Amino acid sequence: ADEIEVALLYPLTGPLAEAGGRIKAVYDVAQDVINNSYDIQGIPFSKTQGIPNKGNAKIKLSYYDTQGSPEVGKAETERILQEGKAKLIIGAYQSSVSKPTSFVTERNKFPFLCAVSSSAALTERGMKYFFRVAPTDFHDARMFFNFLEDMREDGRDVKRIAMVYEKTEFGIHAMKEVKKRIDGSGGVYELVAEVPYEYKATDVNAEALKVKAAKPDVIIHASLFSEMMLFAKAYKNLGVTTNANLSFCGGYQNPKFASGLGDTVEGYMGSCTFAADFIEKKAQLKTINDMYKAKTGMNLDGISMEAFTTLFVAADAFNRAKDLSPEAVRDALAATELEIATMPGKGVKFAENGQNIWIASTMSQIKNTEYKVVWPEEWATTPVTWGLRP
Amino acid sequence: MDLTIFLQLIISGLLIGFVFSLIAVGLSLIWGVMDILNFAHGEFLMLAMFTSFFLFAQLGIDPLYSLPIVVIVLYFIGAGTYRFVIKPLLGYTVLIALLATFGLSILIRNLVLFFVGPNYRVINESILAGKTFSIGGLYFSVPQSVAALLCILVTYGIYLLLTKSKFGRALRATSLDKDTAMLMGINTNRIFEITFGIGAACVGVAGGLLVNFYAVFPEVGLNFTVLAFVIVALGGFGNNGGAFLAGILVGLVTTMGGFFIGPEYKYTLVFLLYLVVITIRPKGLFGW
Amino acid sequence: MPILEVKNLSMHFGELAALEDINLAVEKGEILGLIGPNGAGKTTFFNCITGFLNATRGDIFYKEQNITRFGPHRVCKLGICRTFQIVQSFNEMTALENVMMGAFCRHHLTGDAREKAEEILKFTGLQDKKNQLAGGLTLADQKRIELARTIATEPDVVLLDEVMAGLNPTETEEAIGLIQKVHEKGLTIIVVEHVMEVIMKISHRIAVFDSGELIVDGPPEEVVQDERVIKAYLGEEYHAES
Amino acid sequence: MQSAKQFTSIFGGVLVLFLVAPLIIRDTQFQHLMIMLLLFTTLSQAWNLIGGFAGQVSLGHAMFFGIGAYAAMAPLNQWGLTPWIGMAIGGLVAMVAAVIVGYPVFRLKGHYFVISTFAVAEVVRELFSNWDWVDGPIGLDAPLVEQGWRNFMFYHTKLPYHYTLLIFFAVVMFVAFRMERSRMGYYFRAIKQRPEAAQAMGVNITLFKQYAFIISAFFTAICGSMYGLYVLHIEPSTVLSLDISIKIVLIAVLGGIGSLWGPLLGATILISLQEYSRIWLGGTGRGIDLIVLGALIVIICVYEPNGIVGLIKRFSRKKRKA
Amino acid sequence: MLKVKGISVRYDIIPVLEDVSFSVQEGQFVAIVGSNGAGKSTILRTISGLVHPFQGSIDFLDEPIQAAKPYEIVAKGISHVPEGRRIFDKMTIRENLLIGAHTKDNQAEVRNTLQEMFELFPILKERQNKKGETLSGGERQQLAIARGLMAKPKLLMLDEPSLGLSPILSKKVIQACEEIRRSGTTILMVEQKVTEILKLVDQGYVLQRGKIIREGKGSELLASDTIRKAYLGL
Ligand SMILES: Nc1ncnc2c1ncn2[C@@H]1O[C@H](COP(=O)(O)OP(=O)(O)OP(=O)(O)O)[C@@H](O)[C@H]1O
Ligand SMILES: Nc1ncnc2c1ncn2[C@@H]1O[C@H](COP(=O)(O)OP(=O)(O)OP(=O)(O)O)[C@@H](O)[C@H]1O
Ligand SMILES: [Mg+2]
Ligand SMILES: [Mg+2]
Repeated sequence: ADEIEVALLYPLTGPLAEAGGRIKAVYDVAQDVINNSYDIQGIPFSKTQGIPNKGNAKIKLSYYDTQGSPEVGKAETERILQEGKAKLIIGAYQSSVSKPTSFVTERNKFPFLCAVSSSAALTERGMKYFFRVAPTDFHDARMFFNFLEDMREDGRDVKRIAMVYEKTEFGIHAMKEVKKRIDGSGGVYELVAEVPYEYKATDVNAEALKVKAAKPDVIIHASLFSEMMLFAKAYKNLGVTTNANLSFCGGYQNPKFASGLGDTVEGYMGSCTFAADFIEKKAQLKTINDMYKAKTGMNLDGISMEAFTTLFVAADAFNRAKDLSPEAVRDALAATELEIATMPGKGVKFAENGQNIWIASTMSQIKNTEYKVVWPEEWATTPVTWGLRP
Repeated sequence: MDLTIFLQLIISGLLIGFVFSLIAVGLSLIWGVMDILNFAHGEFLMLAMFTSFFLFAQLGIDPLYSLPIVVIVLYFIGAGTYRFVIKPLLGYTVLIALLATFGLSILIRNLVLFFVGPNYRVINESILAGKTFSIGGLYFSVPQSVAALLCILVTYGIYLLLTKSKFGRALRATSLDKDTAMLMGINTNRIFEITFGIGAACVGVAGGLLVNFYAVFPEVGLNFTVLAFVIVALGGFGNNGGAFLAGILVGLVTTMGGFFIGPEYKYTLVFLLYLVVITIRPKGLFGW
Repeated sequence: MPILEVKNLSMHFGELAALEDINLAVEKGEILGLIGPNGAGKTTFFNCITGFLNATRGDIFYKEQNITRFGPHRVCKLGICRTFQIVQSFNEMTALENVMMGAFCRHHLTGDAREKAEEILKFTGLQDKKNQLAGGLTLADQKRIELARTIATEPDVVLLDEVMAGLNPTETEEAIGLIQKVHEKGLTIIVVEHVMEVIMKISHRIAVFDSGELIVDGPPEEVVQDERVIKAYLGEEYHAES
Repeated sequence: MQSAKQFTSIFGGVLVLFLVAPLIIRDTQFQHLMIMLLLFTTLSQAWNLIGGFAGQVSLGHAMFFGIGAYAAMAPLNQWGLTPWIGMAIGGLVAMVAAVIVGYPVFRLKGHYFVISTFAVAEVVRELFSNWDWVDGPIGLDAPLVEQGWRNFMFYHTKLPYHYTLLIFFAVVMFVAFRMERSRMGYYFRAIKQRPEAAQAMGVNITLFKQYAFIISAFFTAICGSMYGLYVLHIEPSTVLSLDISIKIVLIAVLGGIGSLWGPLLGATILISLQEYSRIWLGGTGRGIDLIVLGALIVIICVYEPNGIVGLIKRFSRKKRKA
Repeated sequence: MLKVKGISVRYDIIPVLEDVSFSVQEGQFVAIVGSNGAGKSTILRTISGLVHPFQGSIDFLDEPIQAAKPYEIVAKGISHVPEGRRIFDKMTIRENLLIGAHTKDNQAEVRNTLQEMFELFPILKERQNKKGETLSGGERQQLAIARGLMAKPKLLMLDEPSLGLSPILSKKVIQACEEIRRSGTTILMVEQKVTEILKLVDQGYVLQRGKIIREGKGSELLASDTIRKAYLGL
């Protein structure tokens, strides 16, 4: 059968190679599921081989390395367009790379499907060829505050909030969403410490002590792995206590965070579109998780699951598109209503601005080195453990 | 603000400062004394951390016990780097060494990436890792305290080596005028090779301790390289004691400055500190 | 009116008084020999005049202008140029380019400077070395290039610090001839040299430094007879020989 | 030094090559390569004026690059000001910055100078990172404005970028060429080799270092503007980073430091290596491309520490002998 | 003791020495004279291994050394005081002297030699803890000579030792050489003070444009017309 080529634009080397590597593994699994016959319940295209309406054409993945840099990302995008083989671009990891690269595709009227970049600003630029599957900082922040509201109603202290974030697009947008909600709460919440830090820190003692001095009830983090880990250790080393530590999508989701740091991070919470115990609730996910684990030795995480889903969005669009021209693929993407049982929420449907509105995320908590969903009730497998003591 | 936080700031600043010093002392020897700019310094650190990590993960040797092994491995990495990369460049502009070691740093980093992958690795259960003790509400991280101790020992050892020994004299002579040093009967190549090895071995000590409280990944060295460069220059070239004190100073500045002025400025403060010092003392705090 | 006058000049390095209260005037067109034991302060004296060192005390006048705190480049522009005791050639430039560096001081166009430099090279008898890199020349040749380069700045006063060291007696003769030729162009020269034959032959007047102090100042014949000079500098044997 | 005739003929050849190449080869990858090549050659030549000729190794040129990038992009973003004016402003601001920075740092020698330029650049980066008007660390994106020369935005062709850069390249090459054989060029070389002797020859070394720094800063800023307009996204951590500073230096060193053709040769090697190793070997996710790049840099250095220029000299000498 | 046989040396491609042969017997005082750029320094540099001849051989104590490294040659007992006062600027004077004794292991002996040097050049004693860079030209020269003597070599090579020294000192240095020779050390010297030096030496060689054109007893050479014309300006 024919092949339909999809270009994947990720940081495969450079400082973000680790994340890129995991994403690559998950796309390979998704490709396998689509192209071969698996029959996993709730996952479209798993039974069939390839894309049914396009003569069972197989999905072919070609990878392009952004090295984590906008300049390289843009050059690679142009190369994809020039080569003219790919029907769709999926990428990139960082918001700061997704932005300029999608400008290029927009100008060339070529569809760009963003899997995981979380900056809300991406879908506020009035673009027509840009779509995003992942939830944004907006969704995460909304979920956090719904959760905190619940906790407050249960009589727990959540008033004093410390916001710790890296000074990048990711961190700053997360911080802005949190601030908006605190400001809008009419004094229910109070921002007692705002701790921005330079990404690529060598130590975070000053930051952690700032948090400690503010005596927060809740710490909210927007941090990537390396610093998140330093923070966890610093909190422990410096005896920082708090009621809850919530993380935006980022370093917290890296399975190494839970498994590598042991009791240091016991009780940390974070937004999550996938946790291993989803498998308990949805057996079909176990199959996927096993395939992924065979490749990487790790369990799936939220980001990987978003990426996984993204390839199905592409497959679905190809399936419905009247032909494989950029226009047709774009139109098909815009009309997406894909029900898929990979993430909380119904599946994928894009709003006018290209943002997935069927998305939802849950709160997970690290318990005994594993991620357990603790909120909301419909997804929870165990109750929330309140309070962190070093 | 309460006193414990203030004292804790000083303690934390000092402890991390010692770690900086330990990393910078090796660089100070290679760069400050030998006048060879080693951009791969951070990669040496990374290699040390990986060596330590794999000895732990594969053979179960605790990082504390494997420290001598790591130091020896790094010695040979350093000596090898000198022999195959640096030696052919002596006598040309120092910039060429910068270029070569920069290439080397790309090479090492990506070779490691190729063989072990980009994953973060963490040691959580070892004799030192994750341990703290507290005195009167002040917390001390055990691995950092051990690092501080070793840092003092290493710096003092190198100080003795440089100023009190025949080797140190020969080294300084070699770096000042290679030809004339040879006429004094000094085997200049050997001296440089050993020194490069020792410089790398110092980083070995740092890396072997850092695994106890830092994630190991191919890019880890980058975080420290730049800081180490500034520390050496701040202390003044040709002076290891200078790098030692500058490291501690930088630890205090990042911690105190980060707390009082804002964490986002903590590295900026280091650079500003350097610029201020250099306008007053054009040769760094203790340079000649 | 002396062209160069130094009043109460002192230069201290910490404890060490390299120059102490020197008063010395040089007339236009004079060749002044400057001698003294090693470490007497001769080079330091040059360094102070040319602005490489800031004198601890005292004043330096050049054509009645006080130039005490002037930087080296300004001093050169005014017309005082020096050579270095420890040669400072531009090693990676050819002999011609070295001399051009001097010529650029008055001629801003490359062509003019080159012309001037060629002329000076011919004048100093270096033209057959002009395309060799200075770094590859012998010490004595490098010193000659320094001299040529200094003359190329078209100074009124030149300060020569041991330009004739390392020459054998025949070559020294030639060098003396050269300096006299330079002098004939109307330049004022202060020359530091340890070779007495040279100093005696070319100096109109000799000043003797010892431990930073000016101990004797007078015509050559008188100076070599002076007990203090013999004791501190020449040695008893010299006395016996002459 | 090359004779003027030789230079003119090589220069002419290179110009013609760059003039026709993008017309013949329509491959956008190749065109991208050419643009990067021109950009980095120009940058590196600008650096060469101060770093190569005058021997004042600046590791802080990213500061001028960034200033240029922001000067073109921010007013375009905020007020729709044509980037041409922005570019001019950037060049001027960079020159002023060079004067302000130069005053204290030129007192420093050797490594102290190197590190201080780099420290200043880091401080400037922080300034931009904390400056809300330019969106701090997030950086700026080129707005979706009308195509054309006024906004210097072209969505479907790279040729305008190419030819504009070609002009800058030609200007910088010409300046460098004139400089090398002028009084200033000689002074720079003298300052590099023996600052004290240069002073004795009447050279105001601080002033001439300043001149070099100012000229260098101006061209670096112009290149920064071009870069921003071409890549469409700038942020402090890319346009003001140490990486940029180092890359500029590396290219000059690789080509042959302080030589007229060094930057072009260095950029040709390094940029093509970088782009093509990524195109051919990238995408595997294991950094083979960078392994190759790193190894080649080391090998070139060890094999020919005088840079590519040295290599060429050696070959041509061998040929002459044979 | 030292046999130089037919060596030729080039810098890059420029020939500097052509087929130079000479020998130095144990305990002799030998001088090489010649005009500027004749290649005198190059001979010394070749013997001490800083440059290598592309032709010919050098034997020291019956061992070939033409391919040896400088430090190996020093270890065999040759000490070279290079021209141009190359001292270690940033090290103290005492350290400079101790570096000279790098190949010596007997510390007591080294201390003794150090005292001898301090006697010979009192200024060095006075300044022993000052950095080399603070010395005047002549003081540097003294330090360079003393540093070379610190090695207590079997063969001492001096390249224009009297350069820049005051008349008193330059005599003292030449006298000191006499004494050292008397104590059994062999000396090979390059010097421009032709008259003084040829009076003292056992054997002299005249070098012209890279070739030895005359050799003989010092007094013989001094008497020779060619020498007097070429070098003494008589
Ligand atoms: N590094 C070098 N590169 C090229 N040529 C050189 C180099 N060193 C010396 N030469 C040349 O070799 C020749 C001999 O030099 P050498 O220093 O041996 O002369 P010399 O007899 O010692 O002279 P002097 O009396 O001035 O010290 C000279 O013509 C000099 O130009
Ligand atoms: N930078 C300095 N720091 C300390 N002392 C110095 C410095 N420069 C020179 N001196 C000392 O000052 C004294 C005078 O030095 P100077 O170089 O002027 O002597 P000189 O008369 O030129 O001797 P020579 O004939 O040996 O060249 C010397 O004792 C020297 O050691
Ligand atoms: Mg002197
Ligand atoms: Mg000589």
